[in-house]
Amino acid sequence: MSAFDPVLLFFLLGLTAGLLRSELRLPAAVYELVSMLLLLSIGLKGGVELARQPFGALALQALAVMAMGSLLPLVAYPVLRFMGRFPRADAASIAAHYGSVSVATYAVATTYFTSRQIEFEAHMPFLLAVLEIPAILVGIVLARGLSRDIRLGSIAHETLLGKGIVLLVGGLVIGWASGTDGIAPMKPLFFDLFKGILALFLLEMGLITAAQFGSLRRYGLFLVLFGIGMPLFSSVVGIALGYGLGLSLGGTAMLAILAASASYIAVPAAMRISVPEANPTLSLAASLGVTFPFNVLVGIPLYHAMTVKVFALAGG
Amino acid sequence: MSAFDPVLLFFLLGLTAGLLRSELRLPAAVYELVSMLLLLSIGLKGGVELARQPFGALALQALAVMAMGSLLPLVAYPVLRFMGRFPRADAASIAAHYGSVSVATYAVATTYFTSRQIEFEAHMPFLLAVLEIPAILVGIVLARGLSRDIRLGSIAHETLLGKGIVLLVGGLVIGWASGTDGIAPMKPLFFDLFKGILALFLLEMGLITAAQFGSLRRYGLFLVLFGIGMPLFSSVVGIALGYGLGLSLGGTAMLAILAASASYIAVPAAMRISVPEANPTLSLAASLGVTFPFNVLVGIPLYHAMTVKVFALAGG
Amino acid sequence: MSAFDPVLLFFLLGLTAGLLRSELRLPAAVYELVSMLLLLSIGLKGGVELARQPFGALALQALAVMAMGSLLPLVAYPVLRFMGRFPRADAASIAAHYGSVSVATYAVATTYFTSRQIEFEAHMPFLLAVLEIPAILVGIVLARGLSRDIRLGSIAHETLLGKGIVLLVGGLVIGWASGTDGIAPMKPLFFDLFKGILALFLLEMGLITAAQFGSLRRYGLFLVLFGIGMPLFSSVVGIALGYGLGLSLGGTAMLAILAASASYIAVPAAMRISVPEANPTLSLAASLGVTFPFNVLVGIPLYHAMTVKVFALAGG
Amino acid sequence: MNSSMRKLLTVITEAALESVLTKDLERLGVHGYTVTDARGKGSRGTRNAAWGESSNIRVEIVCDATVAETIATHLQTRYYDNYAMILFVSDVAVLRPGKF
Amino acid sequence: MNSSMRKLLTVITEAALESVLTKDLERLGVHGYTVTDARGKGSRGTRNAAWGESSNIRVEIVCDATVAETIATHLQTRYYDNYAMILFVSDVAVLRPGKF
Amino acid sequence: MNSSMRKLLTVITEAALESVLTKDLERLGVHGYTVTDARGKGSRGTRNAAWGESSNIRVEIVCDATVAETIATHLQTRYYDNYAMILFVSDVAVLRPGKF
Ligand SMILES: Nc1ncnc2c1ncn2[C@@H]1O[C@H](COP(=O)(O)O)[C@@H](O)[C@H]1O
Ligand SMILES: Nc1ncnc2c1ncn2[C@@H]1O[C@H](COP(=O)(O)O)[C@@H](O)[C@H]1O
Ligand SMILES: Nc1ncnc2c1ncn2[C@@H]1O[C@H](COP(=O)(O)O)[C@@H](O)[C@H]1O
Ligand code: NA
Ligand code: NA
Ligand code: NA
Repeated sequence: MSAFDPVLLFFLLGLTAGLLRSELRLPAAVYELVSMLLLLSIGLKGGVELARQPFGALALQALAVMAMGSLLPLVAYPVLRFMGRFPRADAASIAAHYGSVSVATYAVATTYFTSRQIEFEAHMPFLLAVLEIPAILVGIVLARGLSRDIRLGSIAHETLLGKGIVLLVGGLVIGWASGTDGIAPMKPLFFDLFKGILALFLLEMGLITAAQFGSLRRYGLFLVLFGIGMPLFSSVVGIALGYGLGLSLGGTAMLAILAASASYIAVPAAMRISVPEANPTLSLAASLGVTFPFNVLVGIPLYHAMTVKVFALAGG
Repeated sequence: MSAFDPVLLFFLLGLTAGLLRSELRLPAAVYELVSMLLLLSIGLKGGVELARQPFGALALQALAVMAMGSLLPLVAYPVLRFMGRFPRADAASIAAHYGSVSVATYAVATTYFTSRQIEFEAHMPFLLAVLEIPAILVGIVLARGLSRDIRLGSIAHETLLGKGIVLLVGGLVIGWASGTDGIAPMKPLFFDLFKGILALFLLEMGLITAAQFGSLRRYGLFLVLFGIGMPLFSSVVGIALGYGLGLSLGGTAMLAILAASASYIAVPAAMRISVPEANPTLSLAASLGVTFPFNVLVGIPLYHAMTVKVFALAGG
Repeated sequence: MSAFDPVLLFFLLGLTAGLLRSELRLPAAVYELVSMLLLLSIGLKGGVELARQPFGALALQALAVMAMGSLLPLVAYPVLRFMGRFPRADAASIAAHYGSVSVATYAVATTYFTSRQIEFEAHMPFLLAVLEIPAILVGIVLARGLSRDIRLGSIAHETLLGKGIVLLVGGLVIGWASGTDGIAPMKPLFFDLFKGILALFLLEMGLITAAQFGSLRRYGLFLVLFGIGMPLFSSVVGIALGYGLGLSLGGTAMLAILAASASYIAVPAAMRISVPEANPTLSLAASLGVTFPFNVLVGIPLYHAMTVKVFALAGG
Repeated sequence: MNSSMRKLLTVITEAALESVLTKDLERLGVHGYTVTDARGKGSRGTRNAAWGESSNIRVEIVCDATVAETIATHLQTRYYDNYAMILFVSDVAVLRPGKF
Repeated sequence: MNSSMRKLLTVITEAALESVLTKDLERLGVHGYTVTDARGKGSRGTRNAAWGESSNIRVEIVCDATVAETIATHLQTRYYDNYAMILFVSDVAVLRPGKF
Repeated sequence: MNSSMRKLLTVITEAALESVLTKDLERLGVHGYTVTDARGKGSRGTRNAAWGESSNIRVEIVCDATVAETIATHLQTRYYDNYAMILFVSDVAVLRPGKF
């Protein structure tokens, strides 16, 4: 058996095919179907769990996680602006990407944890959803400043109705309302096929990642360093928060992974409209070209190992 | 567990997303794939059963059901024309929609019945197929009159070769020819995934339904009343016929549901070509905007309850 | 249970619908998804096996099979050129189609063998991949001659990066690297759904085949005779080679089927670019309009029976 | 390049009309046509292609002025009242005028 | 056919702009528009539609010269600097000029 | 708006040609192009896009008259005899002529 989980081999297959300029590609409609299925199954799985959680604990975790999502961009911004010498809009936009999350990274993490029987709070998808938005608003404020009227309300509204959130939250609600038995008849599509669907998705992710390397070469070393350094920092924040919230070891590692992951769907879409002067290829080169591969290939095991260390030290 | 079957929650999710103007939508290709899978699995399931049925009984049921499909539009037409004051073409077109059937409604009904262990004649899909066409021809005659040559033959031919019928009938034939064992290896795709696929389909149905509400507001109250009143009436006819044909309680309730359901695929397509002066948004507003949600949310349990009553009274 | 395997009934359904000019068709995106899934599952299945094979044996088989793939077009060409009176480019292009392979035919064969518990070397997909390319190069040389520089290298490169090869070989490598246990979690998508997916694929193949009949009528009898005669000849070569390589009875029959099958994806694409003056409708009419249906409906059982005979004679 | 002028007739209408429309075109003697899928908005409301019923097609025909006129008149009399449809004509230069 | 001349304004830009763009168009008083999906290459690099982010749309508006000018100016001032976008205008003959 | 005239060259051909064609275009010095998927019918029969082999693409290039001519000649000599292909040219007004 290979060093990598097979789904990662699909990512590498896509990456290789892309770099070799193969004509392989998933039709847009298939890519959408596959991401819809991933979002729904993640949501449903998490929703079933939600019912079992005390509301108080959930609210507290949600608030804490939102705070983290707003804080991380505030850390990333100055680094990008002053060390990276990026224009204000670009720095703000990239920062927003790193404050938000990547569902694909979470999906890979779940298969990593499951195959190693690492337990984690099953309502994580709820925190995943909660973590998606705040960074976007912070990013816009960083770009525009609070002074000028920027209708954060309508932007939040726009973003909340984005495809990704609707499916993730919709899945959470349906899972929560239906419970395990209610969901059972849909298990074959949403749960049994999960890993195969994820493999297809990662195949396309590999192709998309390969397409980013060109721009990476153009924008140079700093972006690469940032794309690796930032998630490392975020993962530490995530571990601290998870530990502080009293999450399990697995839950803490998972929160570290969420913190370390960078958005490439919700945030780019929002930034394109709200901060148009930001160059979208920059943020995607960093988040898709560097951080995503780093996280799925190296980060996930690493953040987990770090968490184990922390719990060991703390434990005794 | 929630009041609604989870698949209906997907419908409500789509409906909500649509009303909130979310950008969520199934790619056209995915919508087609999903409907193809539903039609094929319904057909296959029914076909396997057909082999077991005596030809005589089937022929009788088919004829009776065709008669019902031709009669219902004749009832709907005057109501629409004289009470609703609709132009002739519109009245005829809407009437045709209500004489035909909705496969999606049938699919929801099967999950409702299955989850409650309500038995019904497994060859129902055969009657479903039979019920699809007659109303179309009646509708065209109502709009054009018999006088003028309207090549009903070629129209029937056209309609019989429509995507929906070909897949449904094709599934019936393949199921009939292959039998349970022959179909077995295809079970994972066509049967195990059924409920998940139906959930995706209903998600899109919700979005489409939401899009109808606008036109509903325009065309006003009568259409809403008709969209609820007509299925109620049809369900009674369906129960009477089912009982008359000596179907089981479940089969009778299912026939009532078929009678009450209104087409939104085969009929609109046929009407658009054969009765072009009929306004398609009218019929879709009624059949998708009112009748479909009413049937899946309220009608199915209601018609079943009515059937139970009838069988109780008749029984004793 | 019917004379035909149910998946073939889907082919016949598509064929009938196509000949009756039904509007039924798989959306292009769905057709692509379905073929991707077939290629990946065939590759994965074969790859898992590869690990178990001694490299030496594999290399030998690969070379022998490549030789066959290069030889068959050399036999087909003169027949087409001098008996069929086809222009040089057309003769070369058609010949190339018959030297290469059809994945769909292989997929149907596996279901045929499996349902009859006929064992065959599980690394066949490896030979399938190996067999795809050589005929293309031979065909180009036949059309252009070796004299003029035709950059066979870049052509091979182009072809090796074609969608089909990348997915098939990618699947092989991933399967080889992951092993049975590694693949297991993806089994529901790639293996359990296989036969259902194949059914959808054959439905579309039926529609495409029907579309070829028109051109067949135009190009007349010779193409039909060639489309049946050539695979018969190739199957004999395949049996001889399989027997010579010491493959099992099933493996030998499978090699005969590969030899007899004609490409309709990799080769047409390559020829269109490298031998543009060849009329693509000719080759597709033969390979899709005649040989594919002949092979899946008649050839597979026939070639298997022939192999049984040979093994019986040889055996005793 | 020795080019000569032709008309490019563009028709945007309901996808449901594709088969009848192309049959008409062939009857009216065009040498070819091109169809692309589209969505849009007009006097008959939004047609967002969310599903078959509500999607548009965009049909282009390169032909000479007379054929263009015949087609335009035919479509106008036959479909304009009952279907979502617009058409417009522009001048294009083509090579191998024989083809059109 | 008694036709009269209008302008056909074609805009090719990022798919991400579709909803805002069509809102703008309606505000600027067009009677309709048609959208098709596209991919392409320009000064902002290749947009191969491999996924949402990188796909284009092709928007056509038939309108009179004044509206065409208003739209062109609006798009140029509002979007040209920050978005992949080109636009071009041609003359077309339409029937029922009232529609446009 | 201060606009200036350019040529809009539209090529409709087999999807199989997309990559070679766009390579050619870049070599011939165009600043950009737009591709949409299409189906249709012509002298080489119906291409209904039922599957890859039989689908068309519609390529648009906005450029000056000279480049348009170069491309047209190149395509005609290189592809016309062996591929399903038509092309036509029309006049368009563009803003920021520098782009094209
Ligand atoms: N002014 C316009 N410019 C471009 N396309 C239009 C225009 N008006 C209508 N269309 C297209 O033509 C279709 C039918 O138009 P209508 O019959 O006005 O609803 C619409 O769905 C649009 O796609
Ligand atoms: N010269 C051109 N001809 C045709 N389409 C073009 C041209 N230049 C740009 N485009 C299209 O317009 C989009 C945006 O252009 P740009 O802003 O230059 O990147 C490109 O992705 C192409 O689809
Ligand atoms: N007169 C025409 N008008 C519009 N499109 C055409 C015309 N002729 C051919 N085409 C398109 O160009 C493609 C190739 O044409 P041909 O080489 O004539 O087969 C066809 O498949 C059509 O999509
Ligand atoms: Na993050
Ligand atoms: Na009905
Ligand atoms: Na062969």
